[in-house]
Amino acid sequence: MTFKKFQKILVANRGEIAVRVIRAARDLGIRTAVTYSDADRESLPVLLADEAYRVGPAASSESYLKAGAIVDLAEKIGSDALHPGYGFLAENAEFARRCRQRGVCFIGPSPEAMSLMGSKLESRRLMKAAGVAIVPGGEGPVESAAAAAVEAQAIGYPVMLKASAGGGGKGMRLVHGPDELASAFRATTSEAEASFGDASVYLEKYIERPRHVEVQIMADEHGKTVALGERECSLQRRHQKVLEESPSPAVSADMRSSMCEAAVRAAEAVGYTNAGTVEFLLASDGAFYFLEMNTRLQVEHPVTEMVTGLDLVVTQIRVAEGRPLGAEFENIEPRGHAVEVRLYAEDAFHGFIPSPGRITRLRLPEGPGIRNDCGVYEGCEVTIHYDPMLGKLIAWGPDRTTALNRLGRALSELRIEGVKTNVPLFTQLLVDPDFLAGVLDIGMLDRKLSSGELALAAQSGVAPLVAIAAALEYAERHERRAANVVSDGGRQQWREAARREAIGDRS
Amino acid sequence: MTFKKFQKILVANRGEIAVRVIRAARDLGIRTAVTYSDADRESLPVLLADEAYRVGPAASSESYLKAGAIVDLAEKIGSDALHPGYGFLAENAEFARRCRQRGVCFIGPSPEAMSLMGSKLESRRLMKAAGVAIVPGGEGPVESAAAAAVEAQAIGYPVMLKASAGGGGKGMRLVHGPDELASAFRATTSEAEASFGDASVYLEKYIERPRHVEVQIMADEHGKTVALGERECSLQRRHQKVLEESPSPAVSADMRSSMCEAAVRAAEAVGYTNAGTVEFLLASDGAFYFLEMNTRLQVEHPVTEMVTGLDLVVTQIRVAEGRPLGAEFENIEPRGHAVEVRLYAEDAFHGFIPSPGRITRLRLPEGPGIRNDCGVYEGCEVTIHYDPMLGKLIAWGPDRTTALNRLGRALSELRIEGVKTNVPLFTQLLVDPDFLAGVLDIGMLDRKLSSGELALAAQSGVAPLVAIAAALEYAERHERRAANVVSDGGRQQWREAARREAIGDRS
Amino acid sequence: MRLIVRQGEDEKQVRLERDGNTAQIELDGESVELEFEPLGDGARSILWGGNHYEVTVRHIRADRYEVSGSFGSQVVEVLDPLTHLAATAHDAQAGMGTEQVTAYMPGRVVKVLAGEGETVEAGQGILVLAAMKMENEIQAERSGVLRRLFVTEGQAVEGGDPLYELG
Amino acid sequence: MRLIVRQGEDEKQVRLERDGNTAQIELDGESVELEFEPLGDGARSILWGGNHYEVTVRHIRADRYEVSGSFGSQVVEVLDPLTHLAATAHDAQAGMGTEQVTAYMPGRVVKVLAGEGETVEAGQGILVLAAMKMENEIQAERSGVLRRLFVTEGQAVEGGDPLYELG
Repeated sequence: MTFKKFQKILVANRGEIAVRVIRAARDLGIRTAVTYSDADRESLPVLLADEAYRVGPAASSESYLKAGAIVDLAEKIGSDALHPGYGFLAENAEFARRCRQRGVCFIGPSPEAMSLMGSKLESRRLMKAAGVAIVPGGEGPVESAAAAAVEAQAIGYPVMLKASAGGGGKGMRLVHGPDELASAFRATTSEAEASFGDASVYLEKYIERPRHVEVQIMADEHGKTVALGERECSLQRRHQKVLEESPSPAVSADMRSSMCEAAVRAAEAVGYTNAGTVEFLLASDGAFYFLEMNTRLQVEHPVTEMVTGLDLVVTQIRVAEGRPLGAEFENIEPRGHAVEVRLYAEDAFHGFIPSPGRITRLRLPEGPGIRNDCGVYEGCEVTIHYDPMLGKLIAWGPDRTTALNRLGRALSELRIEGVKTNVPLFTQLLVDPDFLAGVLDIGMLDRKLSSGELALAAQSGVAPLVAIAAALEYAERHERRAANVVSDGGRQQWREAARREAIGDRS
Repeated sequence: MTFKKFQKILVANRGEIAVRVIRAARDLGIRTAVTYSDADRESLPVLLADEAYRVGPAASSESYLKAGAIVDLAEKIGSDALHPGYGFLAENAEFARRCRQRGVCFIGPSPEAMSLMGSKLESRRLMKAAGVAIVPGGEGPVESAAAAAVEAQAIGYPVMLKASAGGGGKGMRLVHGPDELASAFRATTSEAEASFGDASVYLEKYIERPRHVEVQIMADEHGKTVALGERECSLQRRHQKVLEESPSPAVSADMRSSMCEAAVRAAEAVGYTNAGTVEFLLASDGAFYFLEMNTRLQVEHPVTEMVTGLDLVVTQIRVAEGRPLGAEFENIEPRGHAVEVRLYAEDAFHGFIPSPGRITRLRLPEGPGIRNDCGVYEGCEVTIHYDPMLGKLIAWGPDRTTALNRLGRALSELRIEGVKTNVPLFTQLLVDPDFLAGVLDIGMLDRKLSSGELALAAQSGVAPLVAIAAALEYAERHERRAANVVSDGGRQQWREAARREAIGDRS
Repeated sequence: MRLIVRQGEDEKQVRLERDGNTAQIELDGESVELEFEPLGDGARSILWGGNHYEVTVRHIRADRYEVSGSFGSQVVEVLDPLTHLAATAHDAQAGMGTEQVTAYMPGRVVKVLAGEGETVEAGQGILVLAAMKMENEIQAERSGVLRRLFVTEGQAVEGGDPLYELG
Repeated sequence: MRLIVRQGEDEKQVRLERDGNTAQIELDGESVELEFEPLGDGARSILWGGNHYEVTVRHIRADRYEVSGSFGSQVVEVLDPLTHLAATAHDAQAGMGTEQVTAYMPGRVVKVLAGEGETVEAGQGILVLAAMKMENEIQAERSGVLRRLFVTEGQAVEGGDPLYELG
């Protein structure tokens, strides 16, 4: 067989994922071009790429989401392939279709598979047909308390009664047993009528404190689909993952093989190709239910790479070139344990308020078992225009304890100044007994944050150091000022201006 | 069994190896203290350690080699163990003995094993007795051409005639066969007499273009010794390793198991404990000969860590605490391939002249398969007082080609400014066909450098860019100057002074 | 040099005598000697009885300094005793110190959670600002009285615009 | 602005018109347009026909600039045509340009390999300096005549001390 060999890949993204794709392409000797908005002219992907092209002003709707302009660019600069990263246009089937029409290979699944998996209803139907378990219930509205009782008996208590027009946690009621059902039905329907002007409700099995566990799959264009093990992503804040690990502390070898098998079946059901992720809700009794399939590279893909030794982005490119998955994709056994934290410019203990600004100091942790997938550099600006993720820090160890120890050590080495970060949150997590024991569920982080169980450590120990350091700076500052006043009048301003310029503050 | 649990380790070293030990100790939750000389007050190990203590002025003889003062310090600050790193006091048996006497655990082998392996003659004798092959010959002076002929016949041609008092490549002569022997004997003895005032010569088997391959061993204090595979260290400049990899491209599985077996026998012959390295010369016919044993951690230990998943420094500490080697030390199979380059502040293509100075910019490469064991940070000074090694860059891949591709990519990402480095040498090596084919020997690098086969790439391609960049800086500089002259007279000097200060130039 | 360092509710008396890179410090009556080395851009390597700390101090404005290290970052006030006396007198006069809080970044006020004159606790939400594609609750840094609200629901703000004044 | 850039033996004519962060450049007659962005400390991100280059330029002394990037680093001279004319005239007078080479670092001269007046090739060893625990051969950067030797064998030198003059 002969295959395509890409000459140039357009990376239609920004931040750490653009950097990640550039690295993979360069490892393969493929030239890279990257898109940038006005806000990203000085960003790390631009510095690392071979070529860089402006696609518009800061607003993503005017730049990174400009599907037409981006396809035009890809064609104009002669790139034979395009990598969408994640977010932006990555799950836009229409965009993938336009790439294909213009002869630019979209590195990802076919637009057809993306569309099928993009529809929540359609994918549930397909999964059911393929024999992949979905959360029981939700077939349609229940007309009466009596009908509800029959259906609830079928799916088994506890169940949730949900307003059809509801969402975001509103208009739902937990029912523990048959005796609660009638009154709950009345309350939910009247509430639904009052809140949404639509009294219809449906039933779904209630899964208590579930985990979010997902399986990475990879499929070539020759009919081979493999599962690369699972990732535990239960640590979420407002439904956003903040820490991921592989393998999951809750998944046994048996459970892994049945989850992986289900994930492969899910992918095969839509003729899926390239990298994808099948997300499951894992109940405490070991049952797992299909949630959705993400038809793209996942933020947390590095933890899978660390335990399998594979390069998923390189594989995405190879598969898009038409190559079959090789022998290294047979009998994959995870080796050791990997954990990733997402580093955000935000004040984690003050409502996660974003903290834009210039990074005045950046010293990444290094050494054995540490990987940095970072999208920023010292001196660059974290702007207000995009998600404030700075990058990801990944730690590997032969076992979970070693991986977590290394993560803790790495966080203590990491220096980021100029913006606040969520590092203090991870530092606290690393001493949380539930987290250390691997007892997680998707509501745990929000619960612990609102109960104050996870809170900024009292730092009375460092108070004297902080006071002394501030006093030292004050003293030096006043001495410098005095010296300047004596020797040269107002030149201190020049010093300050030049200093700001030298550290790259061009605001 | 209960074991010691170290509370505080004194790291009696500097640079990247001190950083490496600090990281391992912190991964284990052990407090670290580090020694520093006046020249290293601002060094990375001081910044990363929990405690730091001055041991003297810049000269190592007055600081890092002050065995007495260092043992006193260890005792005074209550550190129950000391890690010597490599170099300085690491192979000083007397120092290890003093540590033991003072109740400070020396993390390394016993002083007795160090002494035995420290003597070239004694270790050769012991290895011979233990059945480990040594380079044949060298038993003692040969008295006449006739006696030489008998011995040469016994060890097999080609042989080297060497002046007993010679060294460093002087006073030796290669003899291909019996017909050359008599005249070579006359020439070497008279040359030896003339050069060294000592006519005595001895015979040794000549090994043509040998490789330097070494085996990492680890031995606990309960009688278990294991070999952790080999490292290929043939790329040397003036007998100093510059690039190492594991596994060796020349070592088959069979050869590996016999080399590992010989290394274990060597270690057991001296009752060795803790980490050690048995160095072999590997002939092109697959025969290998014991060279020497290094009774300490080796600079290039990370390549072994990358392919075994073990942490050798953590293991050193665990073994020193008296713990037995666990199950993870059974049946070790290398996974993938790792390569390390030693980054030096030197001008590799101008006689390897050291390049001290302040590091004005440092951006380390990151991403999948990359590990940095770096001893410097942006803003710190590379002084003239010590070996100009900045750190090590290690790349791992599932196979040698991937590891080398990643290394090349990483080198292209790496930014070190303010000092010259040997990066351009590695960039050239990565396109050398012999290196890429894994055809190496210990003389190869010096040969290719002196023949010009490895030389700074002609950079005519970048000439226009360089010219334009310089012109841009010139133009901006002159505009700035003009603006300042107009607005405020001589204040430009202030700007310059403040800029220098802001970038940390306090010279 | 005598100084007063305020850390939240806490106030420390610091006496400082520098000699090159060493300093004799009296902190609330306790004597301390330390050695420090500037690392550029406000960073310092501090050795204090063998223990090492790397700390960066940045002057923010007026008496305020931000101190960051492996523990995160804290904002403190450094005052000379004279200024401090004046400030205390002023505070006494005004009832207590007031502080104006400004917007971190441009955004839109989607909700106001507290009213003028209301007594608020540290950590209590004052308003919700939508910025960087997220809704962010702006919380009171300390307890006090919400003296003024400069914004109303729906209002767009620029970074640096005053939001409220806490007394 | 018209400039002359010397890179070793090569000499380029550069004409430069800047407008904000873009520049129109004529290089030896060829026209080029590029866009650049300062990154602080002499570093620039340069976009030239889509291709991206990150280049740092530092002024060393007088007309000399060190340009570094992923290709390593090079030292070039930037002259305005007037200075250049004067320099050429001076060179013509002196026979050719001379250059004084100084010690990179403190050390001891352990061997002198070439004599005054000797014609040397680029890369030829001039002397051996022991420093940083190694013997370093100091080689001629270009071919020329060794006009003066300022040191003798065994002499200790400080960083910056003149070693020899190449004409």
